[in-house]
Amino acid sequence: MNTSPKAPLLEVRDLVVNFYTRGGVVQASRGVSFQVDYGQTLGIVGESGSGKSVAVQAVMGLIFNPGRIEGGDIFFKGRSLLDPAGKKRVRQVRGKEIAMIFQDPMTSLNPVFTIGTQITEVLRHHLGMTKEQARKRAMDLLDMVDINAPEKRLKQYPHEMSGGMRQRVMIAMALACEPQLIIADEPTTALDVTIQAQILELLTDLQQRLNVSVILITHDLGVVAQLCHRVAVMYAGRIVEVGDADPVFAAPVHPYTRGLIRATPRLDVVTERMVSIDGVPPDLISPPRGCAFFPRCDRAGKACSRMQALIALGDDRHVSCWCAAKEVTR
Amino acid sequence: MGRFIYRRLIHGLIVILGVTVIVFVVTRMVGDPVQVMLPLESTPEQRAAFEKKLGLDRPIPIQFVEFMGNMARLDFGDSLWQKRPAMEIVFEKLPMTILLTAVGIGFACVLAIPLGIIAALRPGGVVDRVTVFGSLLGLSVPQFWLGLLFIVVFAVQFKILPTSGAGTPSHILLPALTMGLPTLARLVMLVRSSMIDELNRQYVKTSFAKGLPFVRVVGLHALRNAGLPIMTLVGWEVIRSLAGYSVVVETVFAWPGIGLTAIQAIEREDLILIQAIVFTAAVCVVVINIAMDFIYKLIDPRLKLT
Amino acid sequence: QTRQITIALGSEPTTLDPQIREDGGERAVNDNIYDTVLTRTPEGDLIPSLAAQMPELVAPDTWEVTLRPGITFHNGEPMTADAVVYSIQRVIDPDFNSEQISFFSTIKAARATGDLTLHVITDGPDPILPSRLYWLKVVPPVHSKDPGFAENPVGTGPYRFVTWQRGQHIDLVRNDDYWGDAPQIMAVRYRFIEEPGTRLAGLMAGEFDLITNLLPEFTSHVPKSVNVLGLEHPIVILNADSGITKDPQVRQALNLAVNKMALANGLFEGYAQVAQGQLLSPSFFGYNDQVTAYPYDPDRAKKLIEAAGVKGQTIELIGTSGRWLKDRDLVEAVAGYWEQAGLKVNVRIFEFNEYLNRLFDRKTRADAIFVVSSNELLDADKSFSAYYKSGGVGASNTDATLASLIDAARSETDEQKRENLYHQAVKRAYDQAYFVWLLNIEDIYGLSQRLDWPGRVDARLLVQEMTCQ
Amino acid sequence: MTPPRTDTLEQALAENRFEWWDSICELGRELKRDKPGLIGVILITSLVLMAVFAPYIAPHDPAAQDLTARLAPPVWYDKGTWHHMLGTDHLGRDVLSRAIHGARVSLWVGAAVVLCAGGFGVVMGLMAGYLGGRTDAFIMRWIDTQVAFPGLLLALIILAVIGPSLTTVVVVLALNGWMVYGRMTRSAVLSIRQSPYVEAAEVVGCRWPRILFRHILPNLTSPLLTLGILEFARIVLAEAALSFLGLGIQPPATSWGLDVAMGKNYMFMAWWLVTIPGCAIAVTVLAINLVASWLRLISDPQEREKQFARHMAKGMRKNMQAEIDKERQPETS
Amino acid sequence: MTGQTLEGRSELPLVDVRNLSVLFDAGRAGFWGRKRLTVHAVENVSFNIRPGETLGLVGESGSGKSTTGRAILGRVPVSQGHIYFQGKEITHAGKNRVRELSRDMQLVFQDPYASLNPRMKIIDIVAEPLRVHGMVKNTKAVAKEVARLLELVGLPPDAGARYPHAFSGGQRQRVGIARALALKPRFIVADEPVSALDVSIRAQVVNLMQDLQAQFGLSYLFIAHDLAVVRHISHRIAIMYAGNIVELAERHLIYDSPVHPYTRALLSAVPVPDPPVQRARQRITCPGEPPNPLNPPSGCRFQSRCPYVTGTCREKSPDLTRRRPGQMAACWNC
Ligand SMILES: Nc1ncnc2c1ncn2[C@@H]1O[C@H](COP(=O)(O)OP(=O)(O)OP(=O)(O)O)[C@@H](O)[C@H]1O
Ligand SMILES: Nc1ncnc2c1ncn2[C@@H]1O[C@H](COP(=O)(O)OP(=O)(O)OP(=O)(O)O)[C@@H](O)[C@H]1O
Ligand SMILES: [Mg+2]
Ligand SMILES: [Mg+2]
Repeated sequence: MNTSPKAPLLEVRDLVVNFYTRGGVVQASRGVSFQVDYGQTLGIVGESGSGKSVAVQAVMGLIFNPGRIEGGDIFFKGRSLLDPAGKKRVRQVRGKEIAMIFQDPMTSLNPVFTIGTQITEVLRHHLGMTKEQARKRAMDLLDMVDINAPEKRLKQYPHEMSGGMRQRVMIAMALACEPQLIIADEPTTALDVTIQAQILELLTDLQQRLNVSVILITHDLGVVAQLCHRVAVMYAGRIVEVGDADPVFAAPVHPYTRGLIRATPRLDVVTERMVSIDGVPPDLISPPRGCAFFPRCDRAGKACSRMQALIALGDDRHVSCWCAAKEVTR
Repeated sequence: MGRFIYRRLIHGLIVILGVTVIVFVVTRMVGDPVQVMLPLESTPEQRAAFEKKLGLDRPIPIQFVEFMGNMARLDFGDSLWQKRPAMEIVFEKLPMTILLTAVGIGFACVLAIPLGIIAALRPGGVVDRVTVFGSLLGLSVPQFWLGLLFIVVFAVQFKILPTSGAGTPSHILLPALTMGLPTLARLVMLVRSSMIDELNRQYVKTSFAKGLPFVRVVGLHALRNAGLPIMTLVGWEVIRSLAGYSVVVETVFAWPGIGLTAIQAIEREDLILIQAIVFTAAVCVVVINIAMDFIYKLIDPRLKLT
Repeated sequence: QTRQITIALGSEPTTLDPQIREDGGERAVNDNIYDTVLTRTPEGDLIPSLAAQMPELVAPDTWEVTLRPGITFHNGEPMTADAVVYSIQRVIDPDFNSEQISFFSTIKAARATGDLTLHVITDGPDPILPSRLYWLKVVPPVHSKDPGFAENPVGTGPYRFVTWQRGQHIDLVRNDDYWGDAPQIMAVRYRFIEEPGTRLAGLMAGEFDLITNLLPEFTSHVPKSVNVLGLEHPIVILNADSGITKDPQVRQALNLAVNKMALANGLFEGYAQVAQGQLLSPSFFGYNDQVTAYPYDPDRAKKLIEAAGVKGQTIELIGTSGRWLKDRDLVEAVAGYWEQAGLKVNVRIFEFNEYLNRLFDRKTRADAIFVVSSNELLDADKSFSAYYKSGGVGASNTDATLASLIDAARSETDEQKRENLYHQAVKRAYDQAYFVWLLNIEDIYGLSQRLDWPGRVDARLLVQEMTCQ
Repeated sequence: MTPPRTDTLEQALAENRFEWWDSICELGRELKRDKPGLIGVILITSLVLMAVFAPYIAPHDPAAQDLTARLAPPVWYDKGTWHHMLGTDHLGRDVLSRAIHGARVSLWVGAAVVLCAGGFGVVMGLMAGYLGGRTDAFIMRWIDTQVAFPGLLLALIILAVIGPSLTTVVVVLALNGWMVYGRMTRSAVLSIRQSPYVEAAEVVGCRWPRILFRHILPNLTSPLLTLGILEFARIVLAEAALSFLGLGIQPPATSWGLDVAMGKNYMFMAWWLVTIPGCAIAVTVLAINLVASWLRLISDPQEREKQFARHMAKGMRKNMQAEIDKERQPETS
Repeated sequence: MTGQTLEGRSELPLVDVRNLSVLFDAGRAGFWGRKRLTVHAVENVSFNIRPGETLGLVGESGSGKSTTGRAILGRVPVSQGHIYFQGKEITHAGKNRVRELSRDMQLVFQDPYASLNPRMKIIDIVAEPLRVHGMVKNTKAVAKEVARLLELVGLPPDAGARYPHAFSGGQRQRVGIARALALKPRFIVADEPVSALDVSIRAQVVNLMQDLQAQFGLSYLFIAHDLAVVRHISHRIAIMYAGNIVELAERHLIYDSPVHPYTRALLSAVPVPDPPVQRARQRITCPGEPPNPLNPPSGCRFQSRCPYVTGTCREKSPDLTRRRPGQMAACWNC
């Protein structure tokens, strides 16, 4: 799959993550593969519960108790994070070379420590800065994410800030060690529209200025459209379509991608009735065999119920759909 | 803030007032202290004289007014039993109970926090199950029985610790252990469950994602957040033992604390001493409660004291 | 070894002023610090102590006491007639409000007649004044005015006070200047343990050398034990004025129905004697050895009950629990025997306060009240005027004859005559069966291996009589 | 996972009529997985049965004294007899029979106190939570004040004054313990009241009794049940402690605490006198606690998941893995 | 029906809200707690809804949308202003009146998970309004009526025998709608009914609501926090900001020619799912955050974030004034 001579920044290969719950084994990630190049922004979209967060948390080594990584491999700068030595590497890498921004800025910050403490502890731990150095740097960082009066802010507690502010603090914290990859898991979902716009603007700006790679997870195709070079669409623990953003949006191949794009309401085009994808996403405890989308798909054929395909369409674009394959080959 | 302090103080006063009124009413309902205090064969004249001396012959309302006045001056009068100021006795015994409580609960805290954390790290693991079962067992064993058991084993069988009384540091070991064990059990359970809660919080994931070392995440970030319920329980335990729950342990080990004195006073129907003890206990409870609120504030910046 | 012993007491003294309180803890300590004017041999005979000889009756209401010369208090104050007079005046002063007043209630005044002689003037003839003087601890006139006296006792006794750590212990050391025989034990520590079990544990753990009130069952488990016939007599007061117990036949039947021997041997494991139909021990003044216990004769009891026509009727028996050794058990056992004799027994165990209300209730006397009488004067007067004499706090009869016998004895100074009167009183009460006399309980002490002590009938813990290896 | 499809609602309802039985079976299955919980339930059941049928089970009258057979040791000692299997006490009463009858008092006091305190507390909590305003303020102040009382001391005094008996013990313990229920009920009512489904009921026009009893109370049952059971354990211990201090159950009634108190004087020669009732208390309380912690577990979904994960991780993982692998087969082919 | 303009219809409005203000007590502040805090949740809001019409109410979190809806339903005390329903004033309706009104006015909730009692079967949930209003006689009638309602919202009839946990979010939302419809109301407040749903099923609920409107002539107050969703269902749209309505207009006017700078910012904040278009879009970001509702600024509430702010804005708060037919806005500068 990996054709470029130079190893990509991050490569996830056939990642399998299962959660052992009372109801059964939740197959949250059923062979997810994607890669992110230096300086690139990858958007991962999909419905709730499709396994987006699980996939990136696996990268960060944040799959805890009921969950287990049970297959596949993750390479960061060409080196595995899952092999026996990987555990140690993960610990060195996370927070320093890979940073993460979570969805809910309300709960992602520790409520009993000041913003200052929470930013400086990263700097002091990873970069061994002194207290004073770390404080200076923290002020710079807050400045970078457009928080004014940083000196005052450092002494505040999370509950004294608004949601937007907190998300900015999270971003500042992520940028602290100048990471090469930032994983943003729905950074704007919990925010108001206008604040969301501000944060997206900030992210775009920072990404371009610092040339970091970003993985952006979202439900909202609009957000991907604004920010991402590449887009991966996830459904039921798998990536069903991946490719450069423009062609995917312009000509979605997988019926799910198409449905998703059509279901997303647009302000610039007047449509009479809203379009939805019928049915509900499958239960990941017992996902249907073959293509998981097949029960909701209007073009499903016999082959769909038997097996899954991953078909390369050129231009680094892949889709997992039999019908699409037929179309393409025709 | 000011409003908070002021309201807490008012509430504290109400509590103390309520307690004293109840105690007053209850102790005046006691059949007749005079009878118990004097020997069996004493004459009615002796009884009458004694009653007069205690002021028990006057109407209840007058007794009450006088009582409240004296209380405000911390003067409860002389203990009937010990024939010296009741407050003097209380001040003599209270430090012993405080000492016992401090050692007992201190020991419980020192053990409970690491135990609880270790159990919380792998909920359902062997360590966890052993800890939980141990705690349940600790909660189930009656203190008085445990105390007797300790005496039999450590003092009588092995003769390594004294059976009872106070004085040397070795005297405090068994009573403190008995006192601390149920507390330890409760604390372990609480530390465990609140640590499990905290470890599932999003900010713990954030902290791990920041690359912070495990010890820092668990021991600092999570523990500090779990601190509030833990503090609450510790406060409760202190309150409980000062509010009379030390009675059992003190009785078993003849520990000369306020609990033992209370039960002796009750047995001897020394109503003056009873009043003084209950009053002091109420004040302790109120003071600790207020102190706890301030400690909460220190731990959790989200709390506004209003 | 250091010859230092530890004694565990059931209760801590509330004061160490020897003249205020009437409590066992205080007495146990002060008996060793202070001397009394008279004392008793371990068998209970009165002998001089601070007095050089037995007091003499110089007038019907005046006793002369002559003291031993050359005795000083621990702080150097001389022990003279003035000190004794002072001590007497102190304890009988109504403002001083001593609880021991009942021991000295007949003393009107005291007067020094010389350096070492004094007169004690009583309120009418008082034959038992010597017994009363046995209770008089002599305090130092100067030091006792010190406000700290109650916490820093000074006496003439074989041991002097060292410290009192409230709630923990009291320490005494040997008084090397003691006027009498030098005690063998160098130092004593008193500890206060309310729980008998804990006390026993301490003895078994080797922490204590002497514990009081050892349960009979444990005599074989402690290193050593000592038992002496004590001062306590459990009895049942029968109401001779009303109810089914009005009939003397019934009262006798109730006596005959109880197997006292079984109680002594079963419940008390032999550490009690059957009371010989009187509220006195053999060592007490007034004991009538002509009177013996009603035998255990259930058949006769049954017949008497039937003859009286009260078979199947209900008798109320009142008792309390936890106040005296095995009080409840005794009540229930007695009730069991009475049931066997053909009565229905309504046992009512009251909490002590309520129990006292019933005991002292002069208007409606219950059929039967269980009580334990304790007589520290070792003289019939005390128990008789409380329980035998009509109108006494615990009396349930209106027997004028009996009352006049007791009154006569009270003011009879001739010992022989007085004893005679008591013998008559004992006999009369016995014939009328005003009580069910149960037992005379023995005091049992637990001793460590190294301690030796024969025990005393008056239950005093005199360390000077103990020896330690 | 999916129940059988039926055509009409009535049919579906009819088919689900016995679902309570299913849920009991489900509970049973849960219990089988949780060994400590199972042990607890079995112990409690047998204790309750023992208490109920005490007169038939106990070999002797617990109050029957036999002064000739005092302090007999249990059967495994040389001097022990089968007649008194666990020996006799200082009055020659049968220890086993007393222990069996003691269960009655302990469980009865526990149940009575929990019912009284729980009933009163829940009513107060419901009132405070639902009526709000002054009622709420008043009740909460009251609770705060009473919580700050040195409860045990007051209880001891009251007991000493009124005179201890079964009833006074129950009353005093209930008076001392209702606040927990009140507080919990109130806070639960407040939080459930805020919940959209209660608002929905209000919008739909339900009157408050209906909301209270149909919407709020059913959602309170499981936390209240757990609390009640935990309190039960506490009360059993408290009664024992009071009896031990001589302020609880009075003879001739029996209670484990009382037996320990009576037996402690004989601790060194007849260890069984304190040990058997002491163990009885410990076992009872332990059993109750085990049940409570199991209940808490099954009523807390998060905890429940964790528990399950452990279970899975132990053995079933391999099977599951095999299944998953099987499923993935066609893809690779 | 959709897309049809209702402008000019002379019908009596079904719901008429005039100068509505809702204030909440929010405790006290200051060292001695002397200062009482008041949340100005809704201030001086006026609008009306005609029969068969949907008014979309859009605004950021905390702008007072839910409070407005709840005020109409009589669930929060109104501080000022008047509310009329079918011409009758219901501003301070008593408890009984509110209960009666609940036959005509219903609420659909945002959170499909929390709004159904987990301990009740679907049939009991849906039948509850019928029962409390005594509209059904026996269990048979209940089953029949519930089956009808379930069918109406597109759920299988046997769904009634199950508990809420057996359903997905979208299905639960349908149950919620069925419950709201049980009493055959004329007006429904839908408080963000689709915000918690996934994009792929959002349309199902919106379409269902539209169909029901057509079928029964319902009126909706449809609350949402972004403009993309309301577009399809609303006839008119009101934009709320910090307790005020800043713009109220026919749907197409809002999207095609917005007047208020906040409306414009809101519009540009919603990204278009088309990369070239979105990248090329002229984006207006308004900096800063909404004012603190405890202590709103005097004058225009939007002043701190408005690019066109002038002195007047800081002094006086603008009223909603008519800008063109079917469009009103509250702004001094546009
Ligand atoms: N800790 C966990 N325990 C059990 N199941 C889990 C856990 N975490 C995730 N899952 C399951 O894994 C699946 C994928 O979850 P994930 O969080 O990756 O979804 P997502 O795509 O991020 O959804 P969302 O958009 O809602 O965040 C879900 O079905 C979820 O139930
Ligand atoms: N019961 C209440 N007591 C006090 N303040 C309240 C209450 N209800 C709402 N508020 C406050 O009123 C303001 C408006 O709340 P409202 O719920 O109407 O906003 P909203 O626009 O619906 O927001 P969201 O999009 O988050 O639902 C908020 O600041 C909120 O904090
Ligand atoms: Mg996610
Ligand atoms: Mg809202």
